[in-house]
Amino acid sequence: AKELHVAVATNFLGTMQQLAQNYQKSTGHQLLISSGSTGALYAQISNGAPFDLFFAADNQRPEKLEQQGLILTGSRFTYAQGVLVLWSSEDNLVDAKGEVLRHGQYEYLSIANPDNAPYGFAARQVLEVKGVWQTLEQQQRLIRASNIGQTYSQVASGAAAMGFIALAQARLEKKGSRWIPDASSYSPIMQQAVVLKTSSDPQLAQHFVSWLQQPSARRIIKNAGYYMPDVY
Amino acid sequence: MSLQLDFRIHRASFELNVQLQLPNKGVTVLFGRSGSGKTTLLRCIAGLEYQADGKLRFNNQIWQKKTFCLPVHQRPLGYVFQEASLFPHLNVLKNMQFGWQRVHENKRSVQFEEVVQLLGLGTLLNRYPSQLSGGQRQRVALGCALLTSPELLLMDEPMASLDSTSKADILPFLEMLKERLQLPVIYVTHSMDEVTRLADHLVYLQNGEVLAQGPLQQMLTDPDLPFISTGQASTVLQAQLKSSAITEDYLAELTVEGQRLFISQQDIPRNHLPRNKQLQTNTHLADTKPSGDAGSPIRVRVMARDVVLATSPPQQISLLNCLQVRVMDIRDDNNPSQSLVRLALGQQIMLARISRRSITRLGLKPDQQVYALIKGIALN
Amino acid sequence: MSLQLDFRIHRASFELNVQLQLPNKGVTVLFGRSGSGKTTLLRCIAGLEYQADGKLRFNNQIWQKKTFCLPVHQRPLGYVFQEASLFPHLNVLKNMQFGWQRVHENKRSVQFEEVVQLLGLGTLLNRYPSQLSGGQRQRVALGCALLTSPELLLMDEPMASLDSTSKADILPFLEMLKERLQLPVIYVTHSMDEVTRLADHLVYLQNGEVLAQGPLQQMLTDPDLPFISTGQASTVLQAQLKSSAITEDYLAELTVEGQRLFISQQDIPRNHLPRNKQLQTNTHLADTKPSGDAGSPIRVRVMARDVVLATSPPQQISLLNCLQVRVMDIRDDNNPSQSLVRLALGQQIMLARISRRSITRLGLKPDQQVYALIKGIALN
Amino acid sequence: MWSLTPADLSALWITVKLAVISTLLLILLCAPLAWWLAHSKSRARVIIEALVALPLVLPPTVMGFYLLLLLGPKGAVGGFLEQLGVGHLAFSFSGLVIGSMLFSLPFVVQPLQNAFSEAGGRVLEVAATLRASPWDSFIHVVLPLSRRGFITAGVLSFAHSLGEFGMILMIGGNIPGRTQVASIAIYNYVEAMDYQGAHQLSSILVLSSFTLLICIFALNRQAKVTQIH
Amino acid sequence: MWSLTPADLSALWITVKLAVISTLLLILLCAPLAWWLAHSKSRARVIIEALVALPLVLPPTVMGFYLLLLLGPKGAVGGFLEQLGVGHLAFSFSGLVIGSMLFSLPFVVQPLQNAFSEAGGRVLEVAATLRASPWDSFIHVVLPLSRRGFITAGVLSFAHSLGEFGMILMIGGNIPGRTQVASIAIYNYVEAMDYQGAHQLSSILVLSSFTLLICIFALNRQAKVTQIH
Ligand SMILES: Nc1ncnc2c1ncn2[C@@H]1O[C@H](COP(=O)(O)OP(=O)(O)OP(=O)(O)O)[C@@H](O)[C@H]1O
Ligand SMILES: Nc1ncnc2c1ncn2[C@@H]1O[C@H](COP(=O)(O)OP(=O)(O)OP(=O)(O)O)[C@@H](O)[C@H]1O
Ligand SMILES: [Mg+2]
Ligand SMILES: [Mg+2]
Repeated sequence: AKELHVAVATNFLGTMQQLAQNYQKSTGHQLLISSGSTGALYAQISNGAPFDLFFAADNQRPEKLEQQGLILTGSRFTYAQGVLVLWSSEDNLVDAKGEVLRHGQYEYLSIANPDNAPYGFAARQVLEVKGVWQTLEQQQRLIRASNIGQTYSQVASGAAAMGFIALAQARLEKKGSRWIPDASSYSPIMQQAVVLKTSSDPQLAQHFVSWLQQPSARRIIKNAGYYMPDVY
Repeated sequence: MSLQLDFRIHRASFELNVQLQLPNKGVTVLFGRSGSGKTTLLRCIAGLEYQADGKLRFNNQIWQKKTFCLPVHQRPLGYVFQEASLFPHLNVLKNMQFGWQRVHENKRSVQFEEVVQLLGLGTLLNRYPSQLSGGQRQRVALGCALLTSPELLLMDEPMASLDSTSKADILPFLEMLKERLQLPVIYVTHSMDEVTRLADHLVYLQNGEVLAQGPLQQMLTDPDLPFISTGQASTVLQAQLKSSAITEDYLAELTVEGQRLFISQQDIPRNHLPRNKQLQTNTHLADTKPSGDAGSPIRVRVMARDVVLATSPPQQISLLNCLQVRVMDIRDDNNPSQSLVRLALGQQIMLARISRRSITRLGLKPDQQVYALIKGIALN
Repeated sequence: MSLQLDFRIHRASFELNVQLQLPNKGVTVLFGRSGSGKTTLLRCIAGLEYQADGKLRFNNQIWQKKTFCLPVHQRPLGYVFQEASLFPHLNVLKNMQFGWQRVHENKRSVQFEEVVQLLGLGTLLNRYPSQLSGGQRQRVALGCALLTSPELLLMDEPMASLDSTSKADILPFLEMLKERLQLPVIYVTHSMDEVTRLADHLVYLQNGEVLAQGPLQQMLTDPDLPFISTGQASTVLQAQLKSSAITEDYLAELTVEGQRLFISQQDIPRNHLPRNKQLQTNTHLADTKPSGDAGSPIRVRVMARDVVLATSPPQQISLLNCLQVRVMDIRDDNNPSQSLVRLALGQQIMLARISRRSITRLGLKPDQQVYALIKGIALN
Repeated sequence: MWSLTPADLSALWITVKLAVISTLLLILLCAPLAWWLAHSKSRARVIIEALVALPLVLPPTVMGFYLLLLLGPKGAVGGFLEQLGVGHLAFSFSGLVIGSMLFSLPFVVQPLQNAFSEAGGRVLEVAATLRASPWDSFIHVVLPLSRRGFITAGVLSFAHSLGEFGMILMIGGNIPGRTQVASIAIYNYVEAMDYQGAHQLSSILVLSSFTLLICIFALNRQAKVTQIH
Repeated sequence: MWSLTPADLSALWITVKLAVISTLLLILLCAPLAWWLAHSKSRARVIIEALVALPLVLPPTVMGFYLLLLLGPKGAVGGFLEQLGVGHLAFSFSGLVIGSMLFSLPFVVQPLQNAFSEAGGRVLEVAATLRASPWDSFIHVVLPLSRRGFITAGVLSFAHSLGEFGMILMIGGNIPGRTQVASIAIYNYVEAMDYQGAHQLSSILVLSSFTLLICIFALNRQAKVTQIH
């Protein structure tokens, strides 16, 4: 059995661990998973990190790597599409239409930083559609976490009344109330992956990529809360 | 008796157990070998030994009892530590001002400039302690303590590392202070010279206990105490100074038990001078003849080794003072070639240390009347 | 002359400028007022003053010159600091072993137990410095320095805070060491007693400069130096000790310039005793009559205040020693009632301090032959 | 040459404000604690000493998370404050200050404790015999003699407050103009691959801290030279 | 009760290894530097003092980023080492140690410097007159007298190495079994919303550190009591 070194954006870590288990069961090969923020992983890869595969939380960083010629040509692909959800740990706070954003009695709303996190950027778009972005921003009620993991923590601790996180996270929570904005109200969150040029075993990496296309793998991803167009 | 104390301290290999009543004026000297507990006792009085168990009363004011202990900084005392201790971050001036500024103006009984001048610190005021010599540090520490205008002065070997000139400058000042401020002083020293010069009361400590204590005269001549067997063995005589007693040749005439005695004018303690002259130390007195009244009491020190005995009054010899005394007893001295003769001079006792050979040659016996010759300069 | 030194230091308000040649055995005492530079000079010799500019040669070995400075730890010296300085993290035993262990066994010239016993430290070995009294700390520091078996000993007021009993125990030990190890010692003290007892050579410092220096005798009687005007003014006489001179009454007979002098046996310096007795201090000599040979030279100290002058030899008086001397000159003393008489005793000079009145009464004049009476016990 | 955005400027300003306030508060509050630790003979001392070092052990983000639980509206402290009408502390500047203080606690307590241990003993006894009350001695003797410890405490706490961001991000919420500090801004630049912006802001932070530190150490040295310690 | 995954265990082990190694190395290397800072009269001293505190000023991730630039295969140091055949230092345990040391530098240098300043002067002169060479004095006099400083330095550096993760994540690459330390594992748990796992690992880290610290402080205290400092 061989070993594959995979760098994963933190929000996909849990799912990747599940995939890794299955992959090992079916092929015997092992995945060595390093997680981090997409930005940090990108910086590490540009500086020679010994990864075979990179699963980013966006499409921007993989594209950048492609431009820099750091990936195997044609290896960039979308492995999952993120679904944004407004979530609160309080049971009746969020209504089915998300009107709470406009009229609700809440103090803080947490989102991932729109400048560097795709979910944050999407959240901003939703807020703009709802027409509350400006107000929240002016009233300094908008919390910008470094990523949706942090947003989740802030909401879960009750410090922020609600926040925009990934459906993949909200799924794990039984409690609370949620609203899933219409996918058309924000540009799709394409989580892309690439095989790195410096990979020590490109063939195995390719093998894993094609294994991911199998329905069983895709189902795992979908069940985790990602939008997988082909499966629907 | 207004300093009443009773202290006990248990340490691994040392135990202090002291009950004392000390007079509320004059100098009490604590005497004893290294490690006998002198410093520890001073620290107890100052309130610095927290483990000390005991009572302390000063002038009807209770400083310590079972359940109560007056904090150190509220006790109106001055403490000169054995190892001169100054604030390293302050220069000499600020060190001296430290205590001075913390005493209310109305309560100040010494003058800043006076102390600075007397201790010869004028040129050092801007220095930091690390830039001072050992003796200079000691003088500054002395100044700091004096400048708090204390009502009780505790001094732990304050002159141990001073040269004799500095000592000669400072001793009269201390004598003056003690008289002028009616300030009780507790003084630790190993120097018999300082003892005989300053002490009124002597406490002899041994292994943390008071072996003996009492007025200076009595202690010095007590045959059971070690004072009489040191090379410095001395007696202190009570004399009267005549006001008209100043002679042409700078001698002063005293009376001791009805007999005449001459001492050098310079040795007359300052407090027998008019008040405004008290600060002039080291100036010859010739110009300012002392105005002590006929019977003003004065004490003179006679070292045992300075006394010469004769069976008939000698002639043609440079010994000014010749007293008629009676031999009380003759004892062996530590030094086997010497004997210690106790002499009765009226009510007072005087010691003479002379060689055994002289005892034999002169055939000295108890109760014999002899002449005690003392060199004029031996008195002070 | 084997310690040659030449140092200059500039400080804000003090300048040291000293050139000296010191003998390579015996004790050189540095004397001078507080702040005169004694400690600074010792530190220069030890190599501790980095700003010092100068030269230093010890026994043909160059310790310092323009471009070179032997590091302190390579200089075979022992230094007793003015403020007893011990390692706070080591107990007394380990403090004393510190230097001892760093000296090669073959180079050790003192015994550990000997030093411990002599300094009375036996019961203190397990204590930490913070648990010691001032005098105890000083004794430990002395022990630490001695235990390095130094070839040059620098001592800065090593006995300033010791009681007289401790001093009396330690002084003979130092005298013995100095003789036995032929060890040159540079010693700072303010005590005239220690000077006359220990010094062979005297250096008088004033404001960082050598005002005068020379053999003890010469320095003590030099009319231009302040020694003669202190209360402790003394002379040291060279005498010979007769081997057969031990009398029944514990006196020893000496010869000074052909005349007889008696001193107490106990005062005979230890080095005149058989070697195996040298460590027994404070024991009476009665049982161990000294075996000094007929002409063995010995020095005796005579304090000016202990000398009595007479124009005819007095009778019936307890003064053992009577020397025929010639009046050299008569000078005023600091004390206006006193005069200082310099007396010629053969080739040697002796001082006597007597009252002006006695001078007049006896009609003393230069060149007059008189009798100098000295109390036997005044010699040591 | 440098082009700082208004957000950068405001972040720098908040950073300085946070570092100064939390350092000052910390020194004020820790001095008594350090004094007690230096002089107490109580057995509890060892436990307190160990507790003081603990904030360092956990990763800042995690510490921040726990703090958020505590200070947020549902937390014990935050809830209590809320009831008092003060408002909870999460995502506020005050919360930031508290977090920052907690995180720099060991850097302040330990040097002060060491300094106070050295500055005790004999000089305090002398001060007492010169009529200085304990408080008076503390101000006029202990403080000046502990200068070095205070400088170390101040420098470490100040520098650490500048650089800390994990906890601050969590508890402060990165609200521009209120709780967005320079370290978060730099972090964001790095994440957003705007290395130019990151370099620029980093340089400003580093250079100005460097200048400040040099001034502090130079002054300290001067004070030492005149005293010839 | 506790169920640690093998990954947790390996992370804990790497954490301890990292903290111990970097603390020991740091103390060894910083002692001479601190000594020089405490005793030098050179003007450069002030600059070095300020430089030492700088690693604190930048956010750890950013520091990690710059270190990555330096130590990575394209960086000045990493490239040079690569050429030597040693291999660059990024994403290796050695790189982690270097990063961790750099980051704890001020916590070690400052307390040591303070301790050395106090332990100089007269005792060193005494030691020299008792034939101790400077090195001998340093070992037998300065070190024991600076015990407190060493403990502070060790404790701060150790605790800080435990909790640091921003820089370590960046430069170490979070490789399980090699550079994944406990703080990153906890961070991952929090990010992955496995609060149970986070609490558990946090508790282990906090409790064992607490025990260790108590032992250290208690020993230190005992040493002090026997010496009656
Ligand atoms: N902190 C302490 N812990 C234990 N023992 C101590 C402590 N301080 C002093 N001692 C011991 O107590 C005894 C008395 O000490 P103290 O300092 O009072 O002596 P002293 O009479 O002042 O001596 P010296 O003349 O040498 O200064 C000594 O045996 C000393 O060793
Ligand atoms: N570090 C220093 N910086 C500046 N001046 C100093 C320093 N150390 C000593 N001095 C000054 O140098 C002079 C000589 O000092 P030193 O210590 O040698 O005197 P000393 O003869 O030993 O006096 P003492 O008998 O009081 O110990 C003094 O005036 C002192 O104030
Ligand atoms: Mg004492
Ligand atoms: Mg000196």
